[in-house]
Amino acid sequence: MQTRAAAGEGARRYTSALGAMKSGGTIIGFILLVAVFGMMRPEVFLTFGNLRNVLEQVAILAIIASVQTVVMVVGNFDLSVGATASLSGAVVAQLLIGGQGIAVAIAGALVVGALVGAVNGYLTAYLKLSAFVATLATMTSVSGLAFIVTDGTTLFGLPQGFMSLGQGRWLGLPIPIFVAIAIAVMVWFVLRNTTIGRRWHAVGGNAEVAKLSGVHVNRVRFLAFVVAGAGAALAGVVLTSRLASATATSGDSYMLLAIAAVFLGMTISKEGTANIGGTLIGVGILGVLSNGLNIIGVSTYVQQFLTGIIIIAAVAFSRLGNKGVS
Amino acid sequence: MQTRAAAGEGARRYTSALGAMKSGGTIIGFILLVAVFGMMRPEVFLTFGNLRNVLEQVAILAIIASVQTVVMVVGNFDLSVGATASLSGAVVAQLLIGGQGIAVAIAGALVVGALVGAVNGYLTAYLKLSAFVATLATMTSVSGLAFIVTDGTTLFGLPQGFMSLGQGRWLGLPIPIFVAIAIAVMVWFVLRNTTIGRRWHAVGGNAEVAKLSGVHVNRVRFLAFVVAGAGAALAGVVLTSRLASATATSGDSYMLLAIAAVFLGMTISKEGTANIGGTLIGVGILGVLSNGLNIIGVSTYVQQFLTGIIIIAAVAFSRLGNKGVS
Amino acid sequence: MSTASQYVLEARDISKHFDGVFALNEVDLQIRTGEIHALLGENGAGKSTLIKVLTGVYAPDSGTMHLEGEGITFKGVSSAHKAGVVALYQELSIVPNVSVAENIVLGDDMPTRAGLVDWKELRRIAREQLDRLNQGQIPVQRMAGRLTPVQQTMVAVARAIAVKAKVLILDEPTAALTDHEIQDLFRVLRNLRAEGVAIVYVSHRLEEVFELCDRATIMRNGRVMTTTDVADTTIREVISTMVGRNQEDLFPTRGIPGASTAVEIHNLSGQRVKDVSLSVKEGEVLGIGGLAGSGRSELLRIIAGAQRHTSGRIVIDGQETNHKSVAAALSHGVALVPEERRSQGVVLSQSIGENIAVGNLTSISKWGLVTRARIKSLASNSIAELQIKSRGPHQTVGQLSGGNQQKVVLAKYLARNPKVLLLDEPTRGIDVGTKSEIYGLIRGLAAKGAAVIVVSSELPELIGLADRIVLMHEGHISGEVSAAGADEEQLLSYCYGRAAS
Amino acid sequence: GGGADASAEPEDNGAPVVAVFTASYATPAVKTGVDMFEDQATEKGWQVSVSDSANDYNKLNAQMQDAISRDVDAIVMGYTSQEKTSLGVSAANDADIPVFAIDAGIEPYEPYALNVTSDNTQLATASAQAIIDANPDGGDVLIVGWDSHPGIRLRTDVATELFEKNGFNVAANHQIQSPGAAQEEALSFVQDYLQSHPGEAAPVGVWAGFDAAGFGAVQAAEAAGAEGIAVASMNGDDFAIAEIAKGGPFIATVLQDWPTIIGDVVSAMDTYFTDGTLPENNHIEIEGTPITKGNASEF
Ligand SMILES: Nc1ncnc2c1ncn2[C@@H]1O[C@H](COP(=O)(O)OP(=O)(O)OP(=O)(O)O)[C@@H](O)[C@H]1O
Ligand SMILES: Nc1ncnc2c1ncn2[C@@H]1O[C@H](COP(=O)(O)OP(=O)(O)OP(=O)(O)O)[C@@H](O)[C@H]1O
Ligand SMILES: [Mg+2]
Ligand SMILES: [Mg+2]
Repeated sequence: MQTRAAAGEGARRYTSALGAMKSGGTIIGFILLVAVFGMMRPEVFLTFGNLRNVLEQVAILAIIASVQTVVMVVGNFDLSVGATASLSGAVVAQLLIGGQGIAVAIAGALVVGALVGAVNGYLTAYLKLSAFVATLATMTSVSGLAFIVTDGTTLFGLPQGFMSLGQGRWLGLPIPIFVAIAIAVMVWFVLRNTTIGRRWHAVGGNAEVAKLSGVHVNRVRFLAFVVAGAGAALAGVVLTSRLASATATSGDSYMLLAIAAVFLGMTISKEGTANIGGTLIGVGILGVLSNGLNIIGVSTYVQQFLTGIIIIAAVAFSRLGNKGVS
Repeated sequence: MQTRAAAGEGARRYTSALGAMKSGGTIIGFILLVAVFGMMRPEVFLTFGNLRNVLEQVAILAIIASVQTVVMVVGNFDLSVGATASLSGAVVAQLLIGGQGIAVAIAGALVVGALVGAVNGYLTAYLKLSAFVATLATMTSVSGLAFIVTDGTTLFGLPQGFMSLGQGRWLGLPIPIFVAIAIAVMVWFVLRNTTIGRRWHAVGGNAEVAKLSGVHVNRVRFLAFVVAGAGAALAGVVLTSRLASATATSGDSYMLLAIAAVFLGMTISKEGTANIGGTLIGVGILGVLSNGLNIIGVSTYVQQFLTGIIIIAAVAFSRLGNKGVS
Repeated sequence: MSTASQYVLEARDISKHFDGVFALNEVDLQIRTGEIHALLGENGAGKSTLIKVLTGVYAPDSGTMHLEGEGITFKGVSSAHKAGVVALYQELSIVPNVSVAENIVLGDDMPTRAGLVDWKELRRIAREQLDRLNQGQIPVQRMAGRLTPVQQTMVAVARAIAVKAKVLILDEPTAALTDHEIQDLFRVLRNLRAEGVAIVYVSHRLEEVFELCDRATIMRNGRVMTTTDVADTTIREVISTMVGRNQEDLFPTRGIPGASTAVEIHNLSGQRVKDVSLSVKEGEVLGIGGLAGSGRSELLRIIAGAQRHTSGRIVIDGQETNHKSVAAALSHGVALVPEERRSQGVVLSQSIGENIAVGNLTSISKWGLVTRARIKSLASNSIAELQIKSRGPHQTVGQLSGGNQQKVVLAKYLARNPKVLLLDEPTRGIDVGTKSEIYGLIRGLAAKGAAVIVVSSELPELIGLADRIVLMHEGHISGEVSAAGADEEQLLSYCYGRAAS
Repeated sequence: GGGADASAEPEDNGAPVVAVFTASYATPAVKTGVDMFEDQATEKGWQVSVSDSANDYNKLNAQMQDAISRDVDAIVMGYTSQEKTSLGVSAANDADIPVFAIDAGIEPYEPYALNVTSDNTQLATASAQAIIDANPDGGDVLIVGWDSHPGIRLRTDVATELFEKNGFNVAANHQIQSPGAAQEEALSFVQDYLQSHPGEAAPVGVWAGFDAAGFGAVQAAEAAGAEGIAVASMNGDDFAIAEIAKGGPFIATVLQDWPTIIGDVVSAMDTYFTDGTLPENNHIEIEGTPITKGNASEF
């Protein structure tokens, strides 16, 4: 009995070490990426200035990916986050140009984002539309609204005070980095330590069981979309402040990137579920990749080609060992 | 007893009629759409010439959406179809410009598409990467390749013989329509009446069950992606022929549209699964929507706004009655 | 008490139909405080549907409900919870990606402090509930998805008993449990009864019902046939009320195994299987017993090609087959009816016809083509042969009752006429009548020359059905006996890894 | 190709370090211009790096700040939008690094040391005039534009005004939604328009803000067999010139004079590197060359 138990323990330790390596494959991929770029151009890549630069570049993506994580924890995804960021950025600019105070303008933009989220939530949670169709459709409409709000032009000439949100610095670091950190920490905390956070997990894990255990599944799912909408709106506001201008499409490209970041991060958790730590690693991979390829001076088209290959490599790394199993 | 049985019968007829209406909601949405546009501009919208235009405009989307249906039947989706269409379109153009014969050039493009599909299939089926990450990454790489192949320019000056594929007519109708019909019928037939089709369905329904029933799940899934790649390549070739030119991005916008069409079509089947009939209705909705809004002369931005709203309305229609139930 | 009603929960004239077919037809049910009330009936009789109506999952088409004399309608599970009516639903398990503790307290009653989850209190509650079930060894912080299936079921039970219920409803809680856990569960249920909780209990294991319950309501075809004191009736009587006729012998007569060996296994090892050797003759039925986790399922999966082995040989019909996939095993005539029907056996969203066809594509296709007509005729045959209660081959499997889903799984594999048939818990959740039919089918197949291996956790089933029984313990074969006249205690001691004393 | 070494450290050999930023290298015209600049600058012995941010202006601004902190000698904005780069450009001003611009903004912009841009007014006037000249009796014209691009929006405004002044009616103004598929989108739009306005109601011309959209309109007109529709656009892309040479509905484009534009920027930078002086006038607009059937064969 004694020996058997010990062997069992040993086996367990062995498998969990292997498991950790496998599930940590994406993290290792990330570290490798940093190491390779660091080796190729140590004097540039591994400097404080460049680190700051990478963080600055990914801050807005990190905000959107964090709230996308919430939606993906409940088992859906939201294609409208990019368009919502664009619309909210346009709304805040238009309100400021119209003479509203900064607080009012920002609040207005966040409300618009939350409303878009509420529409997504209503369609998905209550009308049971597939999240893909629902959020793709709102994406289209919201993007149309952004064009209407901007009249297709670039809005600019915003008050200086507003710009400090996106352009100011604190402790030598750009403010958007702190905003991103704050949002990520908040999402992490809420997902982990609040009842709504735990219910988001439960609904994503098995909505049927959650419902039959007395969880208000629809309400819980609805709320996740509202959070995503409001978060995307905040990202849009920061972006507008940073660029000191707004267009109808400025946030659009974040949609696919945000989902990609969450998916990359999902390979980190053993259960393969969305988690904020993984998402940030995912954001990091995307950011380091574009920064690093730029720094080693790969031409744009080849860069794009390599980006796909490297992402696959980073993720496949975590799977190759698994291949035989399932 | 007699009366009760009769009542039961009545109830059955009633509910199944309601059921049909619900699951047919998207079809009804489509018919309503046609009816509304028809009423607004009967002298234009409901003419043979306009019908032909709509069909011509959606032909390429229909091809891509048909093969996307196959991937979605097995429970995945393929984000790279648009980029694959772009790349194959560029490849066929470059081969033709390089002096290859038409058949060789087309075959080359199809092989490129099938290869991209094989990469997707390998990553998803054998390495078990999430289809989203894998196909997003190949999309990025493939798009990079398309830029490399075109060197970022517009390729043109293709031989006249090649152009007949996209611009020629037969029985008064543009050839792409026939290509689309052929592909859709083929996909329909294969999905319905062949062993591989049944296996695609089984894998999509529950891969574990399929495996335990003796299905080679990996091989079956792999094949679905290869079909999607080759089909997207064919669409890219037709597109290049129709436009008499190729750029690195000409097919990109089809990706989201194709997935949207399949999702729209899924609301038609009772089980909520991808099906070719539904996909074609989905394609029809998207096509009629853009044509109809163009014809009644709605301005571009409002058009975009309305597109989202109408898609939601068309799908929500099939759900509203269901609301109370689950 | 303002009301004279002696019943805590009373349902009257409840009807519910799906797509025009009545699942419940003017059903009456009365539950007293402090009783354990059995709800019995064949597969598809309407038990689970009734439970879902009682707890607000389904709205009934007609009928009324009274709780402690007050008329009441539930608008969903949480309103039933609030009123004190709680259920453990059939085959519903856990949320895999949250902790055991959260699984036990998931709904509105999750404890909070300053708006945040009160983890300490949450864990305390969870531990308390698990201790009641003698499951204190389950770590409450672990992800529930990492527990064994038995533990998962116990967590689900803990969730049901954690709510301070007036009426506690359990739909086949013991289907996936072994005797050990069943006795722990019964103890808890008896204690609750003593505290005045009313308990509704569904099971196809009638011995259990007679051991535990006070009264029983028996349903057939969506109607209540009778409600009776358990003490006033017999198993035989209950069965005949359930199935509407007298039940002959549960087990068919044994046949005579053939001379040639159909399948041999030599020193097979793999995940949780250690050095197992056995052989089965044509026409023979071999039973395999053992405790949960003893490696029986893994052994069958290895033989069926669903799982790799690390060493050993598999010989079918005298030929070593080094098969590495289920497809290859099937081509050698080896078929496995898997253990978990919902995740391994059927595609719930597809029709009966599609489900049966996917296991038989080669035989119903020509040049890679299959027609709907052939699928339909294959399925119609199976429906007739196995008496699957359905509206025809086109009906979605998810709409069938649990037992009839199991018949669809069987049909899929039986249609291949396998030479070697492996069955993993084939009668889990199946009513007595159907059990008897399935035993008949198994014997019929053996009579035609097939070798059959049956894994079951019910020892009487092994004794009644098999020709020979081997017992497994921690991956090894710990004993072998001839089934006729085998003694349960002897088998049990082998299950615990002890040689028979 | 775009981008040798985006973050080259200033080296001691004294060669000026130039960082080029663009957000749209994937656009043919941009690629042509940026590559041309890179060639000429490298020839001068400057150390050039090109960064493309693929329309991510947030990233572009961060990259600019990074270049500034590495103290490059000059920054070149290639085809960017001046409203979206104020963060980076003003940081460059603060660091006394001059910002030269290629076609990066349609209005004079004080923070630039120099912006040499196409004369969008002239481009639009020349192409619209071609349609006006082809239709002395006036009529309906369609416009296919892309307002999100400030330059093209300006062209659209100019053309619209000119058409109206000459008695034409701008019957519809379609905005391109997916620039990557502009040709196909224009094709569908014009096809639908011709379907709903047959015969007498058909437009006499389609004016497109850039050649890809113009090409789509041409294909729609040809497919509909509609007679007498004149299409004009601008940029001078080679496929457009080839189409004009054929003598179909495509009657005119306007070739942007990249060699002059790039040449002006390079020589201003050369002057700055030699003696530190910046140009007096920081906003120069360069006219394009109208191309019609008559002169198409010369290009
Ligand atoms: N969602 C549904 N849609 C259609 N029919 C259903 C649905 N749920 C149950 N039914 C049908 O209602 C009848 C009763 O099923 P129910 O699940 O209540 O049986 P049961 O008595 O619990 O059987 P078992 O012992 O097998 O679990 C069956 O004929 C079943 O096919
Ligand atoms: N102690 C355990 N540790 C790990 N996995 C287990 C354990 N017990 C059961 N399992 C897994 O759960 C599955 C089903 O378990 P179930 O409760 O049906 O056990 P069983 O069939 O009695 O056991 P077995 O099939 O292992 O003899 C098995 O396939 C096995 O993989
Ligand atoms: Mg049941
Ligand atoms: Mg088992």
